Amino acid sequence: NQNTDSAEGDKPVIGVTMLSMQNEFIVNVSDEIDKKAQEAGVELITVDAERSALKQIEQVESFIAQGVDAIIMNPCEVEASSPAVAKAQAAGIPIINVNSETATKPSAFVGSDDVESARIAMKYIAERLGGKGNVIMIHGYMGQAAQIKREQGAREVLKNYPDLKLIASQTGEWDRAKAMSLMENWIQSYGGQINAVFAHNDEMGMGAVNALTAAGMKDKVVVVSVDAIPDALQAVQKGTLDATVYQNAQQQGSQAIETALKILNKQPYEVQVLIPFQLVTKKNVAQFVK
Amino acid sequence: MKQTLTTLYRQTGSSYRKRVQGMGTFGILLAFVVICLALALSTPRFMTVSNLTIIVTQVSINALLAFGVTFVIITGGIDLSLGSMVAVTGVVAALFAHPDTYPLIVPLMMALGAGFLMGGFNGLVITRSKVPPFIVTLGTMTIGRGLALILSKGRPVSNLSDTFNFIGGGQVFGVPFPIIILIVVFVLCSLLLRKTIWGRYMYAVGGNEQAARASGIPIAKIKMLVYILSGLLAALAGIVLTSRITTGQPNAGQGFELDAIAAAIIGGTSTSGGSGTMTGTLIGALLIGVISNGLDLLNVTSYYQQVVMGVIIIGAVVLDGLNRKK
Amino acid sequence: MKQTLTTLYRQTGSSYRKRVQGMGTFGILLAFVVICLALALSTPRFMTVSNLTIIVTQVSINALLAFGVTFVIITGGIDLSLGSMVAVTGVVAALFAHPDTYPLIVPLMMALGAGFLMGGFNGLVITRSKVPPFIVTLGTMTIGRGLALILSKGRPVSNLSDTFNFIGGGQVFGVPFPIIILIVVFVLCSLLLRKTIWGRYMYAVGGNEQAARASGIPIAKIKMLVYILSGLLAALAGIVLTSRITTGQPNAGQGFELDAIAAAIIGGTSTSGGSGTMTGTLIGALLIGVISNGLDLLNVTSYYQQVVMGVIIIGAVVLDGLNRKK
Amino acid sequence: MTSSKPILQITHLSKSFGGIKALDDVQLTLHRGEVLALMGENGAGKSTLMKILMGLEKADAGEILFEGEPLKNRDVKDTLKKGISMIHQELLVVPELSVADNIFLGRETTRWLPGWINNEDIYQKTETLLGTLGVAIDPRMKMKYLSVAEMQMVEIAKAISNNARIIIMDEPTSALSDKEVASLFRMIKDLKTQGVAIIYISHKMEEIAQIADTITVLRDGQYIATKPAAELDRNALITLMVGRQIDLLFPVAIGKQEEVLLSVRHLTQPGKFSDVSFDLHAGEVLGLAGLMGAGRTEVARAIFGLDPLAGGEVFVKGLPVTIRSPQDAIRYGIGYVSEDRKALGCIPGMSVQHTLTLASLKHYAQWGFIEARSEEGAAELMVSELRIKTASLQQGVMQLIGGNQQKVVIGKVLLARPDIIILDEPTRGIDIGAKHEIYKLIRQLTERGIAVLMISSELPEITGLCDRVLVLSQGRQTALLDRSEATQEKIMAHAVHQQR
Ligand SMILES: Nc1ncnc2c1ncn2[C@@H]1O[C@H](COP(=O)(O)OP(=O)(O)OP(=O)(O)O)[C@@H](O)[C@H]1O
Ligand SMILES: Nc1ncnc2c1ncn2[C@@H]1O[C@H](COP(=O)(O)OP(=O)(O)OP(=O)(O)O)[C@@H](O)[C@H]1O
Ligand SMILES: [Mg+2]
Ligand SMILES: [Mg+2]
Repeated sequence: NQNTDSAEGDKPVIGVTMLSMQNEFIVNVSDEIDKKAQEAGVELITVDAERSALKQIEQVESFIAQGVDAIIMNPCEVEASSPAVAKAQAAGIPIINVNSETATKPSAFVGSDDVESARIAMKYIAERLGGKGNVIMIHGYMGQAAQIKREQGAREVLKNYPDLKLIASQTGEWDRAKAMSLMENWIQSYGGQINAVFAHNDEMGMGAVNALTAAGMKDKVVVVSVDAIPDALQAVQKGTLDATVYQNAQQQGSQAIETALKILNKQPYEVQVLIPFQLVTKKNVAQFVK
Repeated sequence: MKQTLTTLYRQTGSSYRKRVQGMGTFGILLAFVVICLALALSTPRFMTVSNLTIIVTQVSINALLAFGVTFVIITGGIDLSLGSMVAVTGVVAALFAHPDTYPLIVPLMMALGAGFLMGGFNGLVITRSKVPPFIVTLGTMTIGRGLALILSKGRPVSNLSDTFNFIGGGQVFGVPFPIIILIVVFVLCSLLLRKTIWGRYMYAVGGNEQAARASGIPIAKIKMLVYILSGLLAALAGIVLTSRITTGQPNAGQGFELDAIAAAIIGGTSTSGGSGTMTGTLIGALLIGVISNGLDLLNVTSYYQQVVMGVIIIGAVVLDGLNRKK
Repeated sequence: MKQTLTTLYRQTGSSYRKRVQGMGTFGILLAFVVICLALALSTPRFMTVSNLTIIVTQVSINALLAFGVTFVIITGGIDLSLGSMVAVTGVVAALFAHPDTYPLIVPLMMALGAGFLMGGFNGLVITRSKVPPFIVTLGTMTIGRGLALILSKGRPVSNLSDTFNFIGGGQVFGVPFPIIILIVVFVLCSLLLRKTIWGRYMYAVGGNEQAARASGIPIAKIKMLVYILSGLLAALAGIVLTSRITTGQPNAGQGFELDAIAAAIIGGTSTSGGSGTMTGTLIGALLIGVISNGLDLLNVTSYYQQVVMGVIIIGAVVLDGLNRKK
Repeated sequence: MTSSKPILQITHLSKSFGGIKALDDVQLTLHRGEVLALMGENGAGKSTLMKILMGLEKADAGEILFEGEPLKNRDVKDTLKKGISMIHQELLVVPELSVADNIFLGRETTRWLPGWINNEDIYQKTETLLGTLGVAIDPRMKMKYLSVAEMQMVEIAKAISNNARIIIMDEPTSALSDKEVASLFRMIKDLKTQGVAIIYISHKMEEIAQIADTITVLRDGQYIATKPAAELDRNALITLMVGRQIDLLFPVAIGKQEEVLLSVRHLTQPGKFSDVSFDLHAGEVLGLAGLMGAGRTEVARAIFGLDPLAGGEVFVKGLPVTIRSPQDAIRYGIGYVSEDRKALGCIPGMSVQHTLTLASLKHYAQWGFIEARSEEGAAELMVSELRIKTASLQQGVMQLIGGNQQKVVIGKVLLARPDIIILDEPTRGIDIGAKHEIYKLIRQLTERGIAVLMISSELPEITGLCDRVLVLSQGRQTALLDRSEATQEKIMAHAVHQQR
């Protein structure tokens, strides 16, 4: 069925370009899109942009050339992925952004605001420390949209707590091993001064937890990260990770495909579907674990 | 006795010298054609004007870098800093390309200047010290990435003028502008390599540095030249990329160096230096582009795409090798 | 007749014994010591037992890969698939390392087996075809990444047994287990390279392949051997990494190949083959690790870290070169 | 001649490499139209002196006057421009470039745009140039497809095409056959009449006798003497070079034994040679003679398993064997010393000891582990047996000078304990003293019952040393001569036999 030509087949064809199929959260969104598309009898062409905005634009160009009926894009970058939106719109093909935004407004947006996730995480840290203490931040890959927005959110909150000091920050490149090494080195230089760690994603949060556990310091340091991947949820349940921020992959995936179908069927649809983040701590973790 | 020799001796048969020149790119061209045919038969969407145009546009950035690294590899060097140079020059161009600030020439010259400086730095360290090009350009790769982030303060530089964005996104008589840049640069690089003394000297330096030295060829100058060319072409790629994604991305271009080197080697440039052609490199870049496009068109699942991509690239070069042996 | 010959080949007492060997790594060792001293003077936290232990633990993965690629580079090859092999073998190990499923030996053997197969594939293609190692291993790099994603379905494989996690996280008499692995492997690799016929053959193959062939050395077997060794060491690195981060990550190990190659070259292994030592490579890996740790300790801003890192690496190798010239 | 002002005058020139004094207070005087032979053993410093003259190396002290003007602070390009060119001892060619490109490398003619090469002009000039030299090579052919002899002719053409006032020829004939040598000598005579001065370096005494006007001798980096060629006979010259008398050049043969160690029948490799058959007896030296390109090396390579055989049989000690690789050959007790020691003998970066033991490493190893004592012992034995002059066993093999390097390569083959040894041009480029030692060594080996197949382009060597001579011509076997009938004339007659 992969070879059915979009022009002649009566099934609608939707092109999907995802930020990175090496990221668990994105894979979950993509799986949900697949599942919902199958139920609705829609043909999907799913491609992986491998975190490159350029590649993403090229993929959208290719979708346009193939004459797909709609495009779902999980943008790599706010600005750099924008030309893809513009191109789709110029070609008269509806384009739905899922998970994150682009500067150029798409036909519809389904997702959450990354800045918000960091705000939630940092507020939790501030509360746990009573608004006073030393915080360390582990960044995602520098210059990427998610890193920039999560940093922005964290700094907004820090401004409200003058006694909460950011003593060090460094990139862990979204990677557990890198974050772990980074944390090990920080433990050497700051030792007991560290009160909390905010990591831009769970992978890095888990790396920090590993390093702190090995140094026997986990009890004294609060670690919070974003995404709520299964590993992180398990850690929250065990109490090693203090909190994570849940982003609803299922909702994002299913809403994206539903919005696309509504547009194709000329039904009314919401231009902005916001799916809220949720803080996951030991208290409420049970409802997220499957 | 000497006399008898001179009169009677004659040069023996010259059977082995049938190949005079220019057979080098034939094998990979064949592999390329085979792959194109296979794709054309598998999906009707492949052999359309619009799709082929898209492929060439997409290939242009990698091809520009591959041309630069072809010069470098011919002299026996390597340039791993290409990707970072793309990022730095792209950010520099973007910083000067906001609407209503400077005329178009300014961001272009600034980006090319940045590429010139980075390439010149590579060349200078390589010619002045005994440090292998691999390490020097690996160092520059890291330095460049840092510079791109410093210059952009870690954020994408957006809001670029329409004239600037035309470079990567515009069309002239229906032909995307990057394709025009690609063709012009290809012709210039080919001519430089094949028709000028500098091109000739590059082959000499990479083919036998001692022989080049004994012939009075300025080895250091030629090496400087190729790294600077590599820097300038990376700057051009950075400009096209930035204009195409309408943003200067400090994290752009990661891994571009490997793709570019792969294109050059697939196209027959030998890593040990002294041989290679721009035509080969262009075919190498097109080959990679066509495979990548074809796999998307055939809707091969992304994980399997990587497997198939790797297998086809190895297969194409094996085919090339078999063909050469005959 | 053999009798008369054996008299010719009889041993006599040793008279020549001048030590000219072992100067090769001196320069980079000096650079390494200088950097360590500079760091020790800049921050008191550097020269502590716990910090040095952490550095060596962190270095262990890169060092394991660098040992493997040192063998490969000595024979004149290159292995770009290291990072992908780390990912594949790590995922494979993780798949068999869930608690209460298989005994510890199973994930270990499966991972080493995967490394063996991938290295063997590299070796087979390289020895059977004319395709340059750069392209073959670049292809395997792509294929391996795809395989890791297919095997793990794109998701980290977590929930590993405590015995498995001991490999990367445990300690023996206060010494982290990765350090013990590092030391054992270093000693074995050194012995293999310096004391066995296979090590000698590797130098011969890389130094002059034609001469090695004429001396009756089985070139293809030696090349197979080095790529398989590289695969096995990558598997070991994959096991240590997976155990250290307690998950099998399909996207782990990206860019590891460049770090490993850098360590080998910084340590004096020549990219043109025929020279290099395991001690040099170890120092190269430690150098990179020390710089990275030092920059974190000094809390250098992340953008500048990259710039400083690049400058120091180039600088260290320049220093090495200056030292060698004298 | 001596009365005119010299075109070149070198005085008090010194040069050391690290601790080694390569040149110590050396002098040299050259006049217009003179052929000066620069003589000396391997490592005497001849090439170094010439490289300094070219500006490829810097002197530590001394002065060079070219037409009365001191040559200072210049690079190779300036030297070439001044009209001094050099044919280098080692072939310096760029394999991927064409013949014409190689000849005009660095001196390309341009047109239209700065740097734009005028290829037609270069090709045309090359064709004329090669024509006057009497070589038929396509100027457009890539250098890598040429035989070594052809490459050497191209290098000669390159030096001559510079309109040079002085041409340095550093062993220009090491890979040339007599035909090319003759045309080179004709060329030299032409150049002389045009007033060009030539510095000629060679280890071949016959050549020196033919063309040299004056002979300057160096020994161990020191200036020994300059004499008119006519005043020096062969023995006097050797005494100057070596510093002692060398008596009998070719040691006497003991005579072959009956046992046939190697016999080959109908060996064939299309395009290279066909139907080659011979027997090699224990204790004999069988010479393999022929012109350049006759296919001698190819026969040797095929027997040794370096190239595949298309047809024919090989028997070792009467048993049929199939040799697919050098490994097989070594196992059957065959050893091969290649004509190209750089390409096939030595491994750059390896020490003397490691090179010596490379082909026999398994003998010193247990479970793959090399026993250091036993390896070192073997290497030491070879160093003393073959009188290899080396600072230590750890000395790099590439740092050794000519004759000693060749001895190391022979030692490597010997340590694998072969019964049959194939020597391909074993004395190419090595000095008279070392040659003599290698001749003695060959005879020592045959006394031990080893069979030797020796390929040589130097006829005196073939007639002086061999028990029997097999002659190849264009890949076909044209004669098998006994020592008594093997005169130089007869061998040559068979070597050119069948030529169309
Ligand atoms: N680049 C170098 N580094 C160190 N030593 C050198 C170098 N070049 C030459 N030598 C040494 O200088 C001495 C003179 O060498 P040179 O090549 O000039 O001798 P030659 O007379 O040309 O010998 P041959 O007849 O073998 O060509 C030798 O001992 C040689 O090992
Ligand atoms: N690189 C090459 N490729 C193909 N054929 C070659 C090559 N070099 C030489 N030949 C051919 O192979 C044949 C034998 O060459 P070669 O000169 O080695 O013979 P030879 O008898 O061993 O001479 P010598 O030992 O004096 O060099 C000739 O016909 C020659 O033209
Ligand atoms: Mg010499
Ligand atoms: Mg020969």
